[in-house]
Amino acid sequence: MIARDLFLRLKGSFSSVIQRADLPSDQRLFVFVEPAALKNICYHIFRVFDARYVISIGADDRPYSGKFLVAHNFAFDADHLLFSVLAYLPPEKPEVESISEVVPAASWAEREMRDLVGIEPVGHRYLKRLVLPDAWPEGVHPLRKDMAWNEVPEGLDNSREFMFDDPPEGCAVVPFGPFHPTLDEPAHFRLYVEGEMVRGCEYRGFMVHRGIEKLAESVLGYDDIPMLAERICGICGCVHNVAYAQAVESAAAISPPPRAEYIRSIMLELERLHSHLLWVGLACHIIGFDTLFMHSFRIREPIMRIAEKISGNRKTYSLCVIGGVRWDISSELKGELRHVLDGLEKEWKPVVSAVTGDKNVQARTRGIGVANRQLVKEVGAVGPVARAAGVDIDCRRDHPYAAYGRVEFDVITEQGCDVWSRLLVRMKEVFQSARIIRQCLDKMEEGPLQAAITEELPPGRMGLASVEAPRGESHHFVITGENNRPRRWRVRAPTYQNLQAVPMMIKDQRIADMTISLGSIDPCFSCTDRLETIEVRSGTVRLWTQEELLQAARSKKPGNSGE
Amino acid sequence: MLNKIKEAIVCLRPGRVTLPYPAQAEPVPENFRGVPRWDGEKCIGCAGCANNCSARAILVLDPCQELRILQYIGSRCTYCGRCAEVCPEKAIVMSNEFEMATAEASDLQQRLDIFMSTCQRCGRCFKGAAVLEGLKMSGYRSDEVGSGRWVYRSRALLEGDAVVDDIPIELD
Amino acid sequence: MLESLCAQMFGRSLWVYHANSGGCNGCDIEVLNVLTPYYDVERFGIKLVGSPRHADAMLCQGPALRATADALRRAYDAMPAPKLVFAIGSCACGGGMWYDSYAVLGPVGKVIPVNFYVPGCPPRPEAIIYGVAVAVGLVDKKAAPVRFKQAEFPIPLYHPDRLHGEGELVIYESPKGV
Amino acid sequence: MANVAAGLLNVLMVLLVAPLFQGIQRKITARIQARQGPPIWQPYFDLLKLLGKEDIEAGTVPAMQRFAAYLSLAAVLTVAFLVPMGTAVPGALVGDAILLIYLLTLMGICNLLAGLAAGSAYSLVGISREMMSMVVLEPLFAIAVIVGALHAHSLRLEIVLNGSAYSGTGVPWSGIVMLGLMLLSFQAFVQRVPFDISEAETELMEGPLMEYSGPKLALFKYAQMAKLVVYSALFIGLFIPWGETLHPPLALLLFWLKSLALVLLVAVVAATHARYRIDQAVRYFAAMMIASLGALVLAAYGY
Repeated sequence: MIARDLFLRLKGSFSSVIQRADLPSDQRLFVFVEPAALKNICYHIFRVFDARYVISIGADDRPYSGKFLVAHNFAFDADHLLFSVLAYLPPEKPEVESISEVVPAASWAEREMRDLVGIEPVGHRYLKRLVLPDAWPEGVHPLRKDMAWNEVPEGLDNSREFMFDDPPEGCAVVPFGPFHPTLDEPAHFRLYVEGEMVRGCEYRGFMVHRGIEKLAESVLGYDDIPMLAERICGICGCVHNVAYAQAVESAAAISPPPRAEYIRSIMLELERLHSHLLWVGLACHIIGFDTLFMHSFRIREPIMRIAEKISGNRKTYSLCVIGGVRWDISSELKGELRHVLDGLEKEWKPVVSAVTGDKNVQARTRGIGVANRQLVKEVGAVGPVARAAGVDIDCRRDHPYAAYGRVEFDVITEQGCDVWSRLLVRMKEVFQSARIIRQCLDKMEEGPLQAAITEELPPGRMGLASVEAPRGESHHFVITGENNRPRRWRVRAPTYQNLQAVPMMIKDQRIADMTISLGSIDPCFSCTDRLETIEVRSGTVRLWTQEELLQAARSKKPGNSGE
Repeated sequence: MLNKIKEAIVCLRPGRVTLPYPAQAEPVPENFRGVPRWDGEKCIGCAGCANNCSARAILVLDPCQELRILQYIGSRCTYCGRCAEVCPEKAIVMSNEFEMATAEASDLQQRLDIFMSTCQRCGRCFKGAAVLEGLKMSGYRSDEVGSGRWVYRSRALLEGDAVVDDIPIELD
Repeated sequence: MLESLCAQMFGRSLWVYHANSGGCNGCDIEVLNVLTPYYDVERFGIKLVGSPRHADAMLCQGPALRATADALRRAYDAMPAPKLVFAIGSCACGGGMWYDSYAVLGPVGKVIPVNFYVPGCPPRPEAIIYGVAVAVGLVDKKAAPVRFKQAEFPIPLYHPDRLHGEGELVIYESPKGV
Repeated sequence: MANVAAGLLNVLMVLLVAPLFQGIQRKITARIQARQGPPIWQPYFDLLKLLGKEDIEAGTVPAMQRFAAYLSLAAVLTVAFLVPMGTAVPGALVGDAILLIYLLTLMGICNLLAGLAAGSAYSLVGISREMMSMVVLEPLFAIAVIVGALHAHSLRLEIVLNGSAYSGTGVPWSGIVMLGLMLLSFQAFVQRVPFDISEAETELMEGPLMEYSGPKLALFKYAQMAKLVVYSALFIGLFIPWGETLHPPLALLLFWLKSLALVLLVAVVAATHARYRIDQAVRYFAAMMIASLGALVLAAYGY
């Protein structure tokens, strides 16, 4: 009923501009509106209804409807609703009013849309290229349907240097990356430093683009894409694997059998366990505490082993196909898994109590990398970053999927907003994950692993799925298509939003804290950069000052759409 | 100070856990997905594995009606196990081999020359068990074995020329 | 004498630098894993170093992307000779799933010379150790190409020139009703 | 002559034993981390391998880089020549405590030179940190020596480095205070976690040494290893000199056992701590320095 209520409320204010609404279920709502009204409606949803911004998507829909499509996704966490506002844009002039003024978190997504699909966000305050390189010729947009996945446009000049902004006065520039011992993946930060203090930074990321979405839209089939999705990220791969499958399932109204759902939950939690232990280890490595790094990897090892026994690989489980899972958990493995969990809890408890009492670790993490509630709301940060700021969101509870609706667990929150709180959140979530797995093992019933799919999936349907990755919400948006593959598949990894908070987190802190602050969001550049572009550079992170944030939050109503 | 001592005790408790590998190897889990191995006798050359390979690591070359060459480019295989899963004859098994380190990438390749007896139609049909595994291409294929490339052709193209060189994707 | 001793020590004290040129992280954390208690490659003298100048071997993960190829080449050039390059994982060895995507140049071998390939997605820590063991000569490689023929074929192989020829040419018919 | 022989013996012993101590440290660290760890001879292998590698001179001032590399080892070895190591006190002929303090500072300056000559951004951040910690650390050690000298009423090395900190009349309060302070900051002198701030692998990629490769890196690494031994010897000389009067082989053995114990302590502390930030470290040292000034005042009044 929530979806219907919300739609009626929206209709009350905007009845004249709403063209159509789809309510495929109680947890999903798609509203098609006039493009001119988008900004106003988004403002209303974000500020008045207090929704959480998820992502904006641009799609080239010309071969099907003759138009471009733009979508802004929001989540109503308390009401278990994922909500998408869509508008069709004319093919000859794909322009849409930017919403980044009212929803700061949309800044990156709109710039990405401009680069890749060529939809111009009019009125965006910082229209520097985000994902495409400076060398990329104007007017070539790789995500348009008339570009092939392996096509390299003419006029590409690889030798051109990045166009960095000028550093502020009196600041030296310290490059950080692309290869740096604390960065597992390439990413490049230019830190503006005054002595030891960081005064700002410019981020040139998107170096891990491998063309994933484009491959999915043009080469692979529905059942191959889960394997591709899994390799978006080596740590939270299973999350993308499940999220993609669920997005397609929600679009095509397929419901996987219960046993498959339990197995999905179990594997997702196993992944969370290994990811959190890994993170604690890496965070300790960053602050020079190698012993704890070694021990959390030691404690993590049995989890990798049991995952290998279940799925055949330590990390890439290759778990899902559309409508179910590929691997079963036999009763022997169940027992073994329980045993592993017991051992894990027994070993992890003393570590947690030792670390929480450790003044030395606290000295390096308390009050560092602060992301408060307001910043979290403005940039749409998710996962432990949000929960460490006291924002009580968790997709497993808010948008139940797989078997999470059938198990009990606590959502861990902390109030400190700093690296220390994030450390605590992750350390405690380990126990919750173990708890979830135990319940799943108990409740799992016999049954088939895959739903029978008897006919091809209907094209043109839309599906949304949010899955709680160890780093936060992973959001997948799918439009089903012809030829056994989706028309458009958009992945928003949690780091995509969390990374936008980093410049604020490291501002006016010491260089030494930069690495742990960045590390504390558990950055996963390969997730964030999954897109389909060639080298991508010179995305500057817009530094939102506190005043600007406040101003944006309180700003008067945005310009009327009629103006 | 006390805390540090406590930590040291926590650290010392588990003792030494280092495994003796490579001097002595632990058994590999049964369903570990190692290198896929083709049973050349069983293979019927339907190329379902190639059609469902997300890394496009299995190339198909049809030099003539009676011969089909399957070339497995092991260096980019992602060991997802889909080929073994979709194979109608169960001619592919995910073996337990993982010690594949080598100085030559060509050591990782497997090649299968399959004798294709002809049926009334093209004799190269693969119909997956599930709808979503369906055919992306049928008939003759000529992937570029030399350069390791998988040549994508849409159905529309296949209906025109049977054998085509590298033709850029036509969007449909 | 000293020189030969120094050369001998190369295999017993391999300092590695890990460079992810655009992979998914999976191989990265398996590489980290081989440093940790269960696998502990430090017992072979292998140590992770932060600067390519200190390194003897580079562990490459991920395909060579257009965006990172330059950085990869620079890191390789910064290493003092003698140096080894290990391609770890399917992306580094063969380009992975995205080998022909326009964002990707291909396997790292296209940018820098690769000495050893360790396939896997990601390779198990044991497989990585095995790769190093092969490199330093502790064990022999097991991988070998496989070729299987169901029958000997007397049929002349198809050649594009003959496509429109006559005589012994095999006739190609376009499949109908696909 | 015997003095010179003893000094040469010291230098030889330091060169021989320093990598072994490093190896033991790595083994101990591995034990705490629940793993097998490298062979105890690993540091020798490392040094030999580095000697056989290509030497890339990529810094801004190659000549200075070369100079810094040689100087760093030379400075450490000179100190080793002067410090008693279970044998007859060698340095009496050539220098006194003031020279010692200078030489110790020179060891730090080598690192600064090395970073400056390399000239990369990380090296520069590294040396700025090194300088900050030197500013507070060097005086600390100097005060420890001066406290001893005040007690002993002499600057002669063989007297200062023979438990002079306790040589006053009555309970040597200042000596005990200095012992505590030096124990608490010993990690910093030998540049181990939690005070390896200027080299912080995960932040600065080994800071000043980032641009060095091959033989030059070997020299720096060797100097670092030797530094640990030399500082242990200094510490033992100042604060735990007992047993020097034993029969020479026994005294020698006792000395190396004592330094081994110190090395083990360093390894354990390094393994159980996280790295401090430079400002935290400087604040910590500043507190130490104030306390040490108190000790100095005490010593001046003969306590």
